[in-house]
Amino acid sequence: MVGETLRNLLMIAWLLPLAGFAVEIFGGFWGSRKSRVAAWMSVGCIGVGFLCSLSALLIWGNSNNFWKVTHDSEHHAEAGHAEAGHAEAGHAEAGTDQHKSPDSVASSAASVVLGKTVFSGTLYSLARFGSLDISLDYYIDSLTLVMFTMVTFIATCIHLFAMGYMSEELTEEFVDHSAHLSNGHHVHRPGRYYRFFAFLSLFCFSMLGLVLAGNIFQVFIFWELVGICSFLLIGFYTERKSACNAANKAFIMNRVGDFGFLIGLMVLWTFFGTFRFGNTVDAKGEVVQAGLFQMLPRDETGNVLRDAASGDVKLGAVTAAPESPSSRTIPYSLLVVAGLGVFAGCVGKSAQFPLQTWLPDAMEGPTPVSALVHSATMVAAGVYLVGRFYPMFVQEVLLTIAYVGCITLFMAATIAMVATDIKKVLAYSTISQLGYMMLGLGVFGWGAGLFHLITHAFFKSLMFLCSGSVIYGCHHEQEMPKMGGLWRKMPITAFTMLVGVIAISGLAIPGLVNWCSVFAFSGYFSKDAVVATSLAFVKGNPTHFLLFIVPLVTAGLTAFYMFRLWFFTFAGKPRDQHIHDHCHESPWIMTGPLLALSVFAAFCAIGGETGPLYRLITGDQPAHVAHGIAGAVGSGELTLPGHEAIHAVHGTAGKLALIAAASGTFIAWLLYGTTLVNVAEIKRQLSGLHGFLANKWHFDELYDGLFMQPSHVVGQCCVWIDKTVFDGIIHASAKVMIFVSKWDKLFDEAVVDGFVNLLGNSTFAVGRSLRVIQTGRLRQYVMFIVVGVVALFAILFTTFPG
Amino acid sequence: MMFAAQSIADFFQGFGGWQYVIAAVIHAVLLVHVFAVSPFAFIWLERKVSGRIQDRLGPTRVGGLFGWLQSLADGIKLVQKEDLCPTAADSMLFRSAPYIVCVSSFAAFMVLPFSHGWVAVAADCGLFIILAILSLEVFGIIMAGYSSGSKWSLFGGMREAAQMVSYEIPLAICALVPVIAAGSLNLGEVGGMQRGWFTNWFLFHDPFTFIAFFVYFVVATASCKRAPFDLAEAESELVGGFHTEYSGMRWSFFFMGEYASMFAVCAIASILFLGGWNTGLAPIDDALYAARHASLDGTSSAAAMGYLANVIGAGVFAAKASFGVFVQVWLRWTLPRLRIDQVMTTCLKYLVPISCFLFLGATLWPLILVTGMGRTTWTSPIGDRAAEGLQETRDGSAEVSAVTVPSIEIGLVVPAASSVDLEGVVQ
Amino acid sequence: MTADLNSYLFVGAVLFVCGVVCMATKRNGIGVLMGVELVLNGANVNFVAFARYTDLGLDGQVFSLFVIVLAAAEAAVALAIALNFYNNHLTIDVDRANKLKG
Amino acid sequence: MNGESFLFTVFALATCLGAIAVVFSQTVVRMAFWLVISLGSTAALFFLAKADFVGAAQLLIYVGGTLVLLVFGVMLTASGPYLKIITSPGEIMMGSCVGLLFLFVVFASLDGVKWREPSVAAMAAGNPVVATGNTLRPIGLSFLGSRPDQDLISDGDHLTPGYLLPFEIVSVHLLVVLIGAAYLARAKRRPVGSG
Repeated sequence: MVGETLRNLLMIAWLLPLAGFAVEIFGGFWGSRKSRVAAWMSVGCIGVGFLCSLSALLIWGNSNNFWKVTHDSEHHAEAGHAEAGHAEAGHAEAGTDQHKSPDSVASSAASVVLGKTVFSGTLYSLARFGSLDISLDYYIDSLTLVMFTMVTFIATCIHLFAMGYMSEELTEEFVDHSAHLSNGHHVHRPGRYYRFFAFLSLFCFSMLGLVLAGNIFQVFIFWELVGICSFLLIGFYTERKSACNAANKAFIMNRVGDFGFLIGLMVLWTFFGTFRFGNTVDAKGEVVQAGLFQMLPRDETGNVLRDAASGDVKLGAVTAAPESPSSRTIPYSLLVVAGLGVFAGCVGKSAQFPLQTWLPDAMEGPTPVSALVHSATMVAAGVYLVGRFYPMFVQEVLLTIAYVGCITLFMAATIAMVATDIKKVLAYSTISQLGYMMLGLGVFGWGAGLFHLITHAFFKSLMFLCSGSVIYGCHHEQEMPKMGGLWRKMPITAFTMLVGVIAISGLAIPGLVNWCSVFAFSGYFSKDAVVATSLAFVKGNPTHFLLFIVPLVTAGLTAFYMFRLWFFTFAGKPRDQHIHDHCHESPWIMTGPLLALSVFAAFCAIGGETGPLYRLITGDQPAHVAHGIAGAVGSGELTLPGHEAIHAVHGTAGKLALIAAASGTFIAWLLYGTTLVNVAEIKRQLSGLHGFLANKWHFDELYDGLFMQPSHVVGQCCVWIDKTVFDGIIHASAKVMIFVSKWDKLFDEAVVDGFVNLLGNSTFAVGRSLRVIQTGRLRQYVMFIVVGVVALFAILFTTFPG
Repeated sequence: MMFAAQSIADFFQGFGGWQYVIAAVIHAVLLVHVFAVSPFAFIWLERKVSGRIQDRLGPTRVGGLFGWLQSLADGIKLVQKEDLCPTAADSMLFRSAPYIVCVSSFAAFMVLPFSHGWVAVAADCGLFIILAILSLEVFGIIMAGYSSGSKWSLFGGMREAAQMVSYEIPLAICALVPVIAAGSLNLGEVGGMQRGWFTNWFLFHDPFTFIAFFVYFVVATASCKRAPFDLAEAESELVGGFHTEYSGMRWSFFFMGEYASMFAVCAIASILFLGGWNTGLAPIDDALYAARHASLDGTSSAAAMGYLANVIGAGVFAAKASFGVFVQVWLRWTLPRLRIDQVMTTCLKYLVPISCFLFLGATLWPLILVTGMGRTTWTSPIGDRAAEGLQETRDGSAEVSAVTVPSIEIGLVVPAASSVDLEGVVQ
Repeated sequence: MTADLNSYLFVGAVLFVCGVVCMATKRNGIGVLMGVELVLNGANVNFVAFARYTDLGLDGQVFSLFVIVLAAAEAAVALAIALNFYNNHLTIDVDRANKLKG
Repeated sequence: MNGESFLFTVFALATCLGAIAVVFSQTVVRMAFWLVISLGSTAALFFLAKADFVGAAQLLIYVGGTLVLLVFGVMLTASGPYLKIITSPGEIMMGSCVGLLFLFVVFASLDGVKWREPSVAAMAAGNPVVATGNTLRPIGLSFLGSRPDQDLISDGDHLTPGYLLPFEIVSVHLLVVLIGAAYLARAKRRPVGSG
């Protein structure tokens, strides 16, 4: 029952934006371009979706007695962990399908048990190719619900914000000052207000579909839909060449990742025979086909079961039928390939190294798009998928994820330090934070990574909206060096931006409130969790010490560039008097969402790892996460930390991170908040480094040299071959043909034409002679008939006498 | 009288010897003579009526009661006249045309029942035959008009052709309206069905037959080219129309034919609408009916009674038809002649649609009655009368249709040729 | 000459041949039409004779009825054609209708 | 020679002579006159052959309708009084010869027909329904779709279908012809001199 209710609520939340899109896309035909109907419709759809998601979350909590025990969270977190461990052995065959396992039910009477409340099933079967069932499934666990609520809430806020931000499009003739025609004039075009909201609705539909998806193929479909929406929205100002290029870049970069994703899908299909996450059950509740997550059983150390002789990984029972022994195996290397393939898709989508370059360029889209698509949701989809697909990852993959995240977070943070475009700073900050999430996931901090995903979504969307508000107020000026001192002009924006900056920097005041060890905004808790996990990981595997050092340092860098941004923009004296004079605070429809988001950015993670949000996220965490994975002794394999290991280093990591953040903040204040230090002088002294960073580590040039130039060379070669070899062959054959056809012509004219002419002439002659009897006289025709009949009879009589 | 003899149809069928031929010739001669004489009566009638209408005495000089010898004198004069044939005429056609007119008019009497069973040819499709034969008359007139070699005649002939071809349509349709009510084309049967009070006449059968009677009478007047539809003669415009060049007996043949066809159409009207030989008074009709039946017993007195009853019937019938002729005469001297375009307009734009409407109404009438009143007729059920009429026909006619039984279904007679398979067929 | 099947058929044959010859010799368009009518009547005589003198039943009579009806229709159309022809050529001589001469 | 044979002879001769006269008449109205004689005699032959409805239809439609129409057409298309469009005597001779040849062929084939022996007696008797004459009602029933003449003489319960559909088709056909003829014959003013 609960499963069906949740499914229906989430389906409403999921499909409403699609209905909205279907109506809104015709807004230009049905209504005036000055009408806000499309926007209100869009807001209504996603708002109702938020309400549905929220009520689904509440229902889920009620059904698990979640809300009653928040005051005693510590105990139950422990109980939940214990229970999860207990259920581990029965995980493979018991299934998680729409019913709690018996022991869970039994224990939930005594105390709350989390982790066994996954609902999955099939919505609609699209097609069946042999045993491959392409269908729309759903897979609802606590992570799904949290993601739904987060996405719909942020999307609602951003929709509202966008109603104000995009109001310039409410015109029959919009003048795009950034796009030029060949004659130097600005582009004039009809406003596209309705279209923007239609695209936003389509995007929400795609993102929610991705979160709800119950099989990896469906994930892929919505993954691509999200990519298309991103393409459409980045290229919203399609007349601007930069926007077009950015849209293309984002799309193509994602395709590179999706190529890996497809390889992963193929491997999975080949060896597992299903795409579904959850079990497939028939009408009687019998498991027909085990889901992906149930087919990879792990031993008590958390490692996958491996065949002793070949090293292949044993798969769990494919079906519940007893006669099919669980004898299927998959080579360990291919399991790694599958994991890396799926992760490759996530790299593209989440803009990880080395596919990170599209995201800064994607800032060409309108700022609400940047906020929604490129900070809070779409790029989070990669992280989400890594989290969702966690049971399928083995240690090598996780290590790759960790290193990729590590490289990304550091590189992006360094670029962010020198960027001057307010949106670019935020974009690199986003990449950096996504790196944190990946790192957290890679070092076995499943909860930590996803925790950071949620908190980051709130404060990064907040900051993007704030930057949007600034840009709107400053009439589309994005360069920070031209701003400054804006907090007087736009106090609400400045204040909410400060909340976001503090949140992302991870500043905290230790021991302020007694029931919580520190008072801090959300960013502190989540980043602390990531850093703590990495510390625990490094303790287990000292060779990978960089995985702790780099994020710690980058925590300081984060604080530095974020406060740099804030000081640059809002504090100090106005650098460009013209802009300062004309800027103004945004209307309520834009500041309202800012305030709402700032509350969540500040307090959503309250309580840290014992708070409600974290427990909600980890409610259905994969079973092997809690205890970590012990590598075989002396084998050089990774040892992944369990909850106890992480908990042990939590205090240390928190203090280190706080110190790093505080020092970063201090340096930022020193450089940009005061006039004590001449920033330009520092920049000049470090011009080499600064140039390197300002050019984004020369990645664009690198890719140009690595891929573009070779492509050009190959292309040149092809052209040469084409022109000389193929054209030569063709010309030669043409000459031969001409020669042959000359002889053919002679034959044609003499023989064929002669025959045809003879035939024609003889026919003509016969017709000419027969023409005589065609007198055109009716009476003679009658006579002919009579004579013919008589003749016929005469012949008959003579032939058959009697 | 000649009708007591066996019919010519009987003669056709028989294998007897020459006596039948002789009998046929005798009766044909009698028939022709009776109807050669009757036009004289009608001519006299016309003269007297026109005289009275024009407020004068009419013929009185020749003698006889009311001057009846006038017609005889006319006849003698015509016989005496020279039989002219214009040089411009096509003499063969010119000479033969009056015969066609005369023969076709008189041939119509062949299927006309004068009383119960007194009919020369008791054909099932009697009405059809009589209409067909009457339609031949026009050919003679066209012939006469064309062959006279005179433009007056040609115009008359062409007018007649156009008029007749047009008026035949409403004539046939109007005649079919009572036929729908009766369910038979056999004039003897139709007449027999109307026995009883005059409400049983088809004139009063339903509103459509009532209207149809008057439409029929108008159309019949036109089809006899009687005034006000006498465009073919139109003596004030075309001198004499188609008979301008004729004289003597050939001229009189045209008029004998005209009066004969007047009588024929009025006789059809009286059979179809006015009860035929039935008086319209139930006690008298029933008595006559009983007398006719009794004649089958074979005794001479009964046969004489039956014969007498038939004579009375024939008299009633002749009286009704003659009254119709009188009305036509009356109309001639009352109404002015129409123009040719008015004649055609009257027919094609008014009479044809009206008659089609009447036809449709007559077919729907039983349905209307059943749904509206819950009964099939508003007079006495026609099924019973149909049965009696058939019985009467069968008794009276020597020629008995071997396989004819009535079948009654919602007030309409469904005629059936097969008594054996009828049930299966109908169902 | 007794009235039996063959006698009727002979009469029909005479009518038919006369019709054909009429069609073949008459230059007047209306005359040609009359020839057609004769031909149709020859066929009708045969139909009726077969209905009477064989056990075929009513088929012959019904067919001859259809022939009569269709002949009337044909006459109406043919007459309309003849009138058109007359309007166009100021004569009814069918020999003038030789546009299809080869 | 009984009465029927006598009458048959008379009317058959009238029919044939009328038809021959049609062929050899020169003016079209005379042709029409002889045609009336011929067709009227044909109607009489129909009456003799117990087909009184067909005979009446022949009289009404052919003689009363079609021929009047034809004569009407003659009058409308006559460019002068007693219009004669003379056929050359050679053509007439040739037509007559060919016609005679044709007639001979038909007669020869008629003579050559060997009627099936068992059916000769049945032929003489004819169909019982038709032989009794007065075929109006059987014809009407056959237009409604049942065939009393066949059903009476057939063994068993086999029923023969009638002519309902052809009847309906013919009625529609007549309507079409009516419209078509009206369309064709409507007056079209011909430009003067373009003859």
